[in-house]
Amino acid sequence: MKKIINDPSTVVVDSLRGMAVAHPDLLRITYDPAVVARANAPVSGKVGIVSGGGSGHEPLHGGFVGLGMLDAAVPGAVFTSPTPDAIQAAIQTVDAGAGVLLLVKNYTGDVLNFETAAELAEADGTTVRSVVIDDDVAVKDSTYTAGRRGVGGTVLLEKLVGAAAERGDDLDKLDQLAQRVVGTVRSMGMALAAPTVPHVGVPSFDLADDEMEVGIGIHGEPGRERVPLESAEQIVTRLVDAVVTDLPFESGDRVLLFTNSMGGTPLVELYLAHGIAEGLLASRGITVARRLVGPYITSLEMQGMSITLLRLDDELIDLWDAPVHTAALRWGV
Amino acid sequence: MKKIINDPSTVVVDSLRGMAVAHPDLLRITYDPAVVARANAPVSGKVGIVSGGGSGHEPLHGGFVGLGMLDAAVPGAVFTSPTPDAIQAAIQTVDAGAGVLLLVKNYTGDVLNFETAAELAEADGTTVRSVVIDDDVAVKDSTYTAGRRGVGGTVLLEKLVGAAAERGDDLDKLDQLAQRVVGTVRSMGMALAAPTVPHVGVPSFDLADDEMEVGIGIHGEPGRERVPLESAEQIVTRLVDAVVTDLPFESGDRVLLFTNSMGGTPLVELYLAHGIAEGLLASRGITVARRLVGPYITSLEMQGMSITLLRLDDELIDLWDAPVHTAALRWGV
Amino acid sequence: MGCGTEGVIAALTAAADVVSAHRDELVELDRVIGDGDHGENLRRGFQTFVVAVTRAAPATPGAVVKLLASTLISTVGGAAGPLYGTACLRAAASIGDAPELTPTATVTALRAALSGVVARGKAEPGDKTMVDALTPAVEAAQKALENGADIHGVLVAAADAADDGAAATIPLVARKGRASYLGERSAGHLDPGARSTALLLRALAESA
Amino acid sequence: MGCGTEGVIAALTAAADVVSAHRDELVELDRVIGDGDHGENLRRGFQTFVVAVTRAAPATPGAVVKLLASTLISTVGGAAGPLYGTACLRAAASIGDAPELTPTATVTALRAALSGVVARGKAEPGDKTMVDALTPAVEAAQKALENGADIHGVLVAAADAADDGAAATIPLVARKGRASYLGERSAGHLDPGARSTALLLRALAESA
Ligand SMILES: Nc1ncnc2c1ncn2[C@@H]1O[C@H](COP(=O)(O)OP(=O)(O)O)[C@@H](O)[C@H]1O
Ligand SMILES: Nc1ncnc2c1ncn2[C@@H]1O[C@H](COP(=O)(O)OP(=O)(O)O)[C@@H](O)[C@H]1O
Ligand SMILES: [Mg+2]
Ligand SMILES: [Mg+2]
Ligand SMILES: [Mg+2]
Ligand SMILES: [Mg+2]
Repeated sequence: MKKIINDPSTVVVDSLRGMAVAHPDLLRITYDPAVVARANAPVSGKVGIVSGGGSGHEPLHGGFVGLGMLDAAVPGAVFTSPTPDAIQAAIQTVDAGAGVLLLVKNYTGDVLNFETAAELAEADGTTVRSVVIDDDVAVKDSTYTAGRRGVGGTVLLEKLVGAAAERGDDLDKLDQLAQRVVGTVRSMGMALAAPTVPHVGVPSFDLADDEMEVGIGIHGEPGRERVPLESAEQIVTRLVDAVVTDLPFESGDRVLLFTNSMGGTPLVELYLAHGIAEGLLASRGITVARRLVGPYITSLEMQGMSITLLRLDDELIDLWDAPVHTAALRWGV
Repeated sequence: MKKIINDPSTVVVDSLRGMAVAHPDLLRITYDPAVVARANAPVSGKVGIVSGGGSGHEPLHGGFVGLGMLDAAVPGAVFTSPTPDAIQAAIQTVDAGAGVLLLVKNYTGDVLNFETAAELAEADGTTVRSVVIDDDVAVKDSTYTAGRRGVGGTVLLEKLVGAAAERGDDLDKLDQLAQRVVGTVRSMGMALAAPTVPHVGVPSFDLADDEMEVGIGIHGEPGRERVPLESAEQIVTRLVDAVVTDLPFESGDRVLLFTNSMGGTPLVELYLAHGIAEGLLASRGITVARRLVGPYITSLEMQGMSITLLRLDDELIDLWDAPVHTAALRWGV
Repeated sequence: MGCGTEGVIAALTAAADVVSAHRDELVELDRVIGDGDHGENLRRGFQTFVVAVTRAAPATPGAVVKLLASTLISTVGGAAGPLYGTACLRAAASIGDAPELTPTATVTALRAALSGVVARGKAEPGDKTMVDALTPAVEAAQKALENGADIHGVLVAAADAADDGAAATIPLVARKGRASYLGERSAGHLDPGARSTALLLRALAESA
Repeated sequence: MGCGTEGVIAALTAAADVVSAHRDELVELDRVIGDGDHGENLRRGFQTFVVAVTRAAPATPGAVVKLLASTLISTVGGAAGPLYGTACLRAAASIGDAPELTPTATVTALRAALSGVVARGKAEPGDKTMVDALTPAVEAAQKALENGADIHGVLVAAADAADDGAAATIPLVARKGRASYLGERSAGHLDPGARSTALLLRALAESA
């Protein structure tokens, strides 16, 4: 295993310490329990927005803490959802009396731990709501299964809900907005090479030089299928078709196109893929009104990409364009 | 070779097309010759700032085109400096009559091609100045050799000179500022794994699982030495010591610390390394007044990192904090 | 002949050792159809418990199990943390503040643990989860009890049934947990949580 | 017996074919002590020339070489582009608008090419660059000329000397170009630019 680390068992805390000194004006970070909070939390009168999950997806979630996005992020161990006490600590840190909204990616561990934390916080008298995001179309949904995973759509959800909270929306409105976003965002990912989890030491899956994984998640779990390596044109077409036909997105729709790197895929390839995706959407009569291109929700150093589409309306566009100041996303301020 | 591309011979143009659709309001991109220009170039009354070099270092240079940074970037083939005609086209595109400053990384190919382009442009009546940056302390400098490479310092140079040009400094002042920055910035890099150049198809160098390259450049050339794999603490200490003792940076100095990923090293490792670097500088009495952490000057998907230090004064801090709006760096606007 | 506080602490400490000894095996099982953290997370949780129990020195078997529950919930994370945590919470509640565990109380505690896992995780037998090890374990323990077995006998029956139940997850296509994302590709692999459940019951049986 | 416009075009077209044939070899040499683009860049430049020369149909040997110069400068990039480009520019200037290349004019053109490379790159013999192939080539061509050789003889002498000069770069530690960044590690490898120079001269000799 080749990584710039000291000890696999302290990677998350060691990394958080670096993040804390890198963004002293922006973040206030505690380590036991691990919570990345806005330096000025709690923001009086404002609903607190909290998300979190296993580490290894940076900049998600800690990189999205700040004005116009999250009030706090709760980083678990690598690929391990955080524990209820840490989540509860985050809730307390951001609670300004207006309630707290939890944005939870749909994984059994995340759902159960956030659920427990919410119960504990409610018992302490904090009003808590939870919205679960499950935008991964690679996983067939069903009430009998764990359901779809929360992936790329999470980044957009955090930005949009964060902006609405910043403008003063109350907990009910934010809860409704979050559910509306979840209902209109879809994603699909693929990988060329597996990541290596520090405490595991070997790649999460083994892939031949002429193979790729399609329908991959962000935890190094294998995808839905393993197929022969394809050209960028073929890869992006696979992803866009799967995403578009699922919601479905239709001719005339205005969308936000998020072309995401899983970590190890460099910008030169990502822009290339993004261009192909815009062409495919144009040919379907879908208007790309906003874009995000870069490594925003990753799986350690995994080589691969994902495509996320969000159907936009005027309100969502305003919320997307609203000022944001976080370590990973910043504009308008 | 595993990459999300269509054809190794068209990677650069294919990627530029994606960049163009991703940033329609920000950039105006031509393909033959390849030039990435500010959408509103030339900016009347303003000195044009142009940089460029081989592709494969994204977001450098095209990702730094925009308000408060570059007016144009000239992307060559992967790891190949652009040709004089492309550079000349960029100069013409940004020339508003106030002259054009070329920021050139110190590689034989870049220096020769920019030199020729400058001659051609001067012949066309454009006033052109060139400043060569050579901040890589891994390479021993000497008048008998090609000299030091231009690496991480280039990003900081482009931001600072771009900000000064935006505030209206004339060509002479910008030339002097650029030389001052070059004189006070130093960098050193290392790699855990080699990148693969698309038209080559195999890794640029072969490294055992327990080895790393120290004193690496950004073109996949091997480093100064190959040593056994080390801990983050040891790696960062190597880099910081080499950089600090070279200038040298001394107790009492205020610096900008730029912790850069070579592309394949994820943020979780990069922040970890950044934290170590800040600790080492603090113990030397050096004050980190500004920071930049992320993949800003890369070598395709190479796993590795570099440390860049710039000695700051009040003017440089103002220029660093000045608004910037590019694809890769944005704040204050 | 029942089992007092000391005995319960000894049994759970033995279980902690077994988890550490099988940490890599559980990581590897989870790497193949999950995300590779099951062994590391359980190891961290049980080792924290070993330290905590000596410091807190709980007075009753129920208090010991309750301490294990809160420790697992606050240190394991992932899916297994809340699931095993809730299981222990329910088990502790069923034990109450009795000074000793009887064979009957042991079976009741196992049943309570299963109800906790199902209440949290909503998994049914055949979903390829720890439920596939715990469900047959509870039934076997009940049968053993009816045949007059002592605590050791009850737990051995549970452990044997859990081993079979875990092995039976291999051909299954996962419907719950991370392995469910693999669809058909999850078949042919042993479920890590079912394996850890079997390992834990075996450790308890051997030290009872 | 000299060499006219047709002959020069034929010779340079043959050189273009040789570059394409050795593209991978040059890429590999440059991968080891450089950045792996030398073969690809030269191939691109010479292939563009082959197309351009048929379209432009230059009238004199000098015009042909001048077209090669501008094509290399505008399509090769890197260090080799300006270096080979300037070499050809100087060679073209020395040839002027003579209708035919004589043996003497050929040697003068080679000398001019060398002066162009040195003027741009400031490399000295022993720096492990194309200069280490071109310098002995010019000297050998001069000697051959003095011994009454024709163009073919002059170029064969140059190519032979360039081969030796290129081979002699292997033990050298690079002081110029990208290989210089490797310091001592650059020793033990053939310099790609010296190799391409030797290949080009051999191609010219064989078609002269
Ligand atoms: N809904 C559920 N009900 C019961 N057990 C479950 C459920 N989901 C997952 N599990 C169990 O948890 C195990 C995985 O635990 P762990 O790796 O710690 O969680 P995570 O998947 O969050 O990494 C699975 O092998 C399975 O036995
Ligand atoms: N200063 C110089 N003078 C003469 N030749 C040089 C000089 N620098 C480099 N070269 C030649 O250029 C060759 C490399 O060419 P190329 O790979 O195209 O350039 P780059 O290093 O920019 O990728 C080297 O092998 C060397 O022979
Ligand atoms: Mg997990
Ligand atoms: Mg090059
Ligand atoms: Mg797991
Ligand atoms: Mg080269």
